[in-house]
Amino acid sequence: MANRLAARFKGRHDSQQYFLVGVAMSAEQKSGITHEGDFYSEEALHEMHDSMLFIRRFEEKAGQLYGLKKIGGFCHLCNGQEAVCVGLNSAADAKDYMMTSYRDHGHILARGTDPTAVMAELLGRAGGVVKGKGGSMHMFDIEKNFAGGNGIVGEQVPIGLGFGFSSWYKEDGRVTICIMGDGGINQGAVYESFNMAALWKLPIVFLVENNQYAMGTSLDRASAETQLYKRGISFKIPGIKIDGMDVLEFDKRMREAIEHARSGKGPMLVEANTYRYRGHSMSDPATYRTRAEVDEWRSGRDPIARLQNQMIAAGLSTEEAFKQKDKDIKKEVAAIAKAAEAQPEPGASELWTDIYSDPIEGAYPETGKVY
Amino acid sequence: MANRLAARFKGRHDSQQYFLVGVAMSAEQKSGITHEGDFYSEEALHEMHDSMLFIRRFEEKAGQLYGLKKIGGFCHLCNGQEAVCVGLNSAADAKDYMMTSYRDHGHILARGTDPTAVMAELLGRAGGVVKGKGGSMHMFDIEKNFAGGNGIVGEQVPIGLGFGFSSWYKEDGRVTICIMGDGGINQGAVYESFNMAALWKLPIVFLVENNQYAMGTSLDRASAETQLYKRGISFKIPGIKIDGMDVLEFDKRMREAIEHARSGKGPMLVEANTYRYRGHSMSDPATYRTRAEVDEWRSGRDPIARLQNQMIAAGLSTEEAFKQKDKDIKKEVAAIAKAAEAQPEPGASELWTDIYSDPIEGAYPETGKVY
Amino acid sequence: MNKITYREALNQAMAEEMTRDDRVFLMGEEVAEYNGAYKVSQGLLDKFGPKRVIDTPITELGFAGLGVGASMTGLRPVVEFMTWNFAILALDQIVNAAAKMKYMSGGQYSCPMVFRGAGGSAARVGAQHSQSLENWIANVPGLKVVMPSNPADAKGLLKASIRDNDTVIFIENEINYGDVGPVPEGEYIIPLGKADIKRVGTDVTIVAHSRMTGFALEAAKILAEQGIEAEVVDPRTIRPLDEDTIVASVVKTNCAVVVEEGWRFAGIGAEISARIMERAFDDLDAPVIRVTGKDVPMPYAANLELMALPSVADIVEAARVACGRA
Amino acid sequence: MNKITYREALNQAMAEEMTRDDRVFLMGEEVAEYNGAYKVSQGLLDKFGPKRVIDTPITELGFAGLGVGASMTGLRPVVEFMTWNFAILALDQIVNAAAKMKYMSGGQYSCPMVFRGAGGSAARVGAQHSQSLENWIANVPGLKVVMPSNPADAKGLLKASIRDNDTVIFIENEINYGDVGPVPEGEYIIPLGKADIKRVGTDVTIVAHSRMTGFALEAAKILAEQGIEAEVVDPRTIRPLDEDTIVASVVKTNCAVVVEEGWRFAGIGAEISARIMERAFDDLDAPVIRVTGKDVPMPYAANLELMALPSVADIVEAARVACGRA
Ligand SMILES: Cc1ncc(C[n+]2csc(CCOP(=O)(O)OP(=O)(O)O)c2C)c(N)n1
Ligand SMILES: Cc1ncc(C[n+]2csc(CCOP(=O)(O)OP(=O)(O)O)c2C)c(N)n1
Ligand SMILES: [Mg+2]
Ligand SMILES: [Mg+2]
Repeated sequence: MANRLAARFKGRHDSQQYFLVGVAMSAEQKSGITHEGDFYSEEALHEMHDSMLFIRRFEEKAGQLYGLKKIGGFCHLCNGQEAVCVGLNSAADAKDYMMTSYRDHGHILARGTDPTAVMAELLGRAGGVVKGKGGSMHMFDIEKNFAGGNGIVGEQVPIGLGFGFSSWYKEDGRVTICIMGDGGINQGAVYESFNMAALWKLPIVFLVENNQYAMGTSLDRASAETQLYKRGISFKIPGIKIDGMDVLEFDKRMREAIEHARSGKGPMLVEANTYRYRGHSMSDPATYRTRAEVDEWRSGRDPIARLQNQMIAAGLSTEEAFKQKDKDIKKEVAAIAKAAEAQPEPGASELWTDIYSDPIEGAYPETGKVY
Repeated sequence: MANRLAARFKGRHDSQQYFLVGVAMSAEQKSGITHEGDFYSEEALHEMHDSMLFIRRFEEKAGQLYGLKKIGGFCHLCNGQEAVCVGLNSAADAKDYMMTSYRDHGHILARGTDPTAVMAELLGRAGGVVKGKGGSMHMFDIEKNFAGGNGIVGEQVPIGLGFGFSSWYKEDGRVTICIMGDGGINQGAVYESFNMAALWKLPIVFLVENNQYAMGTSLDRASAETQLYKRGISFKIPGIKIDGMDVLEFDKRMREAIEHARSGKGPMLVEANTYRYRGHSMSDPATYRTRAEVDEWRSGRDPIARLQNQMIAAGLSTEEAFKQKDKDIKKEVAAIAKAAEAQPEPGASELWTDIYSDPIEGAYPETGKVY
Repeated sequence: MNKITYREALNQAMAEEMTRDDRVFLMGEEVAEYNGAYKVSQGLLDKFGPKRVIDTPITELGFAGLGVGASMTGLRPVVEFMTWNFAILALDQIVNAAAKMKYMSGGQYSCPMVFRGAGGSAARVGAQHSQSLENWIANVPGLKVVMPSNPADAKGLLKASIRDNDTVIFIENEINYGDVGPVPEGEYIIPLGKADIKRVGTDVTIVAHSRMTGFALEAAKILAEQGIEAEVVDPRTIRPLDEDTIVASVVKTNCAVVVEEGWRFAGIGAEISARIMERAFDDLDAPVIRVTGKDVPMPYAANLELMALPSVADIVEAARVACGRA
Repeated sequence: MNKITYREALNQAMAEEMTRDDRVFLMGEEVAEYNGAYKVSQGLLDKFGPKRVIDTPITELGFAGLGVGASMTGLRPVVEFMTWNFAILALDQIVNAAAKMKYMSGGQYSCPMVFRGAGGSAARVGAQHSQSLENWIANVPGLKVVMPSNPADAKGLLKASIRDNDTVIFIENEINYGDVGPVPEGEYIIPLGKADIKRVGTDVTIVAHSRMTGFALEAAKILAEQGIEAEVVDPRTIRPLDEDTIVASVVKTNCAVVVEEGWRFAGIGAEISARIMERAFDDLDAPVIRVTGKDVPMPYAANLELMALPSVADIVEAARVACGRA
């Protein structure tokens, strides 16, 4: 699975065969299609599907391991939001920067980071993506240009501004995708960042994952303007709203936003409407939502089921094949968890490393032992 | 002068005679007017004029005393912005709350605070409005509902939110007028406050004194959206822009904004276009502005000259009378400065008072003497 | 006496004070409909309604300032930070507004309010959620800082804090929320500024606050088995610090250990250590020893986290060294 | 050696480092077109252009975070706070992001950058503009804290700070900006973490940083006239603290005074005092004395302000007491 995620839909660009999803096409039609746009290669569609499903099963496994107290602290799952993670990474380039909040498993997996390292991190193991030092909330992968995993709500937004600034400074053609929640968007630092990004026309896409709740607080109880894509208007940042439960739609429109930023037109604000199926974190029973509401999203708008239906309708797969795929992925995730669990905890000396790049002789680390 | 400012245009409401400013009227016309609206009593117009002129001469005196090193630290004058201070206090009720930044002399004077106490504060004297402890940037008058005088840019905005919240909580019918600068409006705390004020429909008028510069930074170099009254749109706060160089226009439109807030419709954002004639603070030569620009505002749009011309045109006064008035006010200000200077410095024990309301025996104040 | 949890004790304190004084209101993230992220405000929305128990957006600086402003009009806000880690965003309002308002306004305005919430580190929550701020805040004149270590103190001190006419920083401990202990019934108030001797002893003084008080008491038990009688002093109020009680204990034991969960550099331990030297130099047989959190960001891995925090064993060892029985 | 001002020394350090390394840029309020609120960045815009010398809106938290992010991509931001008082708004980015980033990311990302600006109190600027934050910031592992007391140190330490691969908190002193002193010509770097003995003496150790170093040197002159030879130690780098140099001095003099402009509670003085006790207990003839800013918000009135700040006379008196000649 590591490889599959790492490939990040490259099939899309390599394959010569494209399929219009949601419309069953004849073989003739299929072979006549050679351009991209609304069209996806069969391979790319499978990639997207499998990635979403993998993230879902990965999160479920994390939930189980949390229940078994093998994962500790705060653990925020993204079940239901997979289309955002995957669509986003289909739309973005590998060189683009990305950072998000503590709800980061899906994003780092979609970015292509080795899932075993992510699982090992959750378990606090030496082979964790940040050596077991960060845990669920602090996933980083510098090779994949994934800059966290940030635990203070809103904190990643000024940081993302800095990544965008860097691309402006270096003229490196990268776009920064800076992700926040519907609760996080109320933080003042967000507007300081909006203003600077717009003033200097930095290549940034601000992406709000509007999953309708910030912990137990529904959108309308925290925001005077609930159309979150309008939150940039006061700073002249154009905004669009995308269905975050439709991976293809999300991919397509996100591409436009990224293109806007990359072309030098300045930042863009994207609101992705989505939903988290689970509670805020593992300790949250989520009693603030009605069963009916949850069902409406889960059964009516599930991004994985939607893509499956589209692919079946397009003759690209069958229900049986998807069932088999699911079994395979579950097995794969189980194996990953097992491999991660088998890893040792970090060595004791790790307590004192990674604090300074240039430690000063005799001064760092302080051992804390003075008697 | 203390009394005059303290009276705060009560003439306006008491008098039976009103005059339409800017239009010379016959005695018949005058006597026919008995309603308010666009009409002001003669007394009220004189009050407004005299108050603006008094503030200007007061600030000039403060500038002089600063030059003589009798006033220290940071000292921010409001010459040019008098119409905002005075129009605002004509529009607001005495019971309404008000707070602003460090550029606070004009506002506290217009609020009706004893000018000798304000001058004594600048001089660091015992009779200062805050006992000499605050200085230029920290003027407070609880009896006049004037809550500072705040030195951290933007800090007064969440505080104003709290005053507005209090009125909502107590249902006391007050409106809070929370003043910030065109630089201050970029602070994140402002948007946190906008959101809460709008969400809970608090009775607050946010007033931006747009004097075109934040220190040496012109509006367009700091703000992506330079139409500052639009800065609340993303939070569903309606905004209006008023000419802050026209005291009558400002008064009138500010009344509408205050009425909006008082009637329970929630906050409003007012942008007052104005200009500071002097540098940012006493140490700023303001070389970042062209002579022509300054002249355009000073000669073309000066709020005092404008009102004088209107009143002369309406037959309410003459150039000679205004000259005499100016002489009187200058004398008055000189006497105030003299009286303030004659005051002693605060007593040494004041160092240790006003830190706690409930000091704890043996613990406060720490004398700082341990040997 | 009723045995209740630390969490319930805090809840009772707020409920009683809100009943007594309708100027008191509670505001913060998830305090109302969710009944508190840590359930400290359980039931308060039902009891007092949505005007007095208010959920805020996630805007710490904004709602801290709201509290400051409201307190200046005579209301009595209790502002909850979900944890004190997030209050770093709000420090300007706490330190530059609340703490200085009375002084700057020449005594005209004061800010009678409580900022409260969980401080220190919880379990396995990593670097950004495990910071102790009491030393920063206690540095500032104009503030009072209270940190209860058990349910009775939690209740009595929170009631006193809400009644206090100054700004009180009330730092709870997440791991203590479930602790059970006896709490006197009826009106029960503990004055601010008084330390409490949680265990009497003659051989070594251990000063420890918040969660570390419990660690110190456990260490004292172990030390007693080894024939060392430790006196455990819980300052309870960090600012003002009840220096007299601490010094009196050291004068008796002639040696001291100061324990804190936070980092060592310019921590509470540094302050107490310096004061003990200043006031009891001639009574000291050995240098005061500081047992503190290690000088590292908090790691997530279970083994590393354990190493980063002060342990009971650390305190035992330090106490033995301090009194010359290592 | 050239004699230049503290301000010019800082300016040279930045200009030289920006010339050497085009990853270095300067950002902050009024740093570009206005040439700096205190003219520290005079001429840099002209020299390096608007891409490398950037005026920001008044949004401390935002542009501090911008610096953090930019540093994570390999740039070398120098972020100026007009004064450190305003940096309280930005502390979350400094303390929760910059300081912890390397640890949280398992060593992948680091934040090689400098946050700099004027700290402490200037003259008559009142409570909100007169706060010393070095004790808060030095509390935090992951940060380095540098505070130069003269032009030569200012230049050599700022160059070292810009080259350092960690986040350096560089706190200048507004009142020192105009001080003139000799600064070596050419490439001149002072390694971080090394204290400097600014005056050799045998009778009493005075530890003082930033503006207080000058006060201590003046006090030493007066003490010398009274037959007391004070050794003045300037830590220069507050974190890491060059404990060895301080302790060695105390071992020689057997007594010490620690001076700081900031408040006493859990200040730098507390830390140094505690460390001296820990490492030189048996060498101490008397308790370490702390001379600090008074425990009050800074008042505006000239007479009160003077009383609130440590004075040369305070230091002289404390030194006499410390060495038993009061
Ligand atoms: C500054 C800050 N305040 C509060 C918290 C506690 N907290 C963690 S997540 C969260 C809700 C965030 O909601 P949202 O931004 O919608 O993101 P979601 O969890 O829905 O992905 C809160 C209040 C925090 N981590 N940081
Ligand atoms: C948080 C903060 N940052 C910086 C400063 C320094 N400073 C004081 S006034 C000022 C400019 C403010 O401009 P504006 O808001 O337009 O108000 P004006 O001075 O024009 O009235 C700055 C940057 C400060 N006092 N507080
Ligand atoms: Mg959400
Ligand atoms: Mg301005």
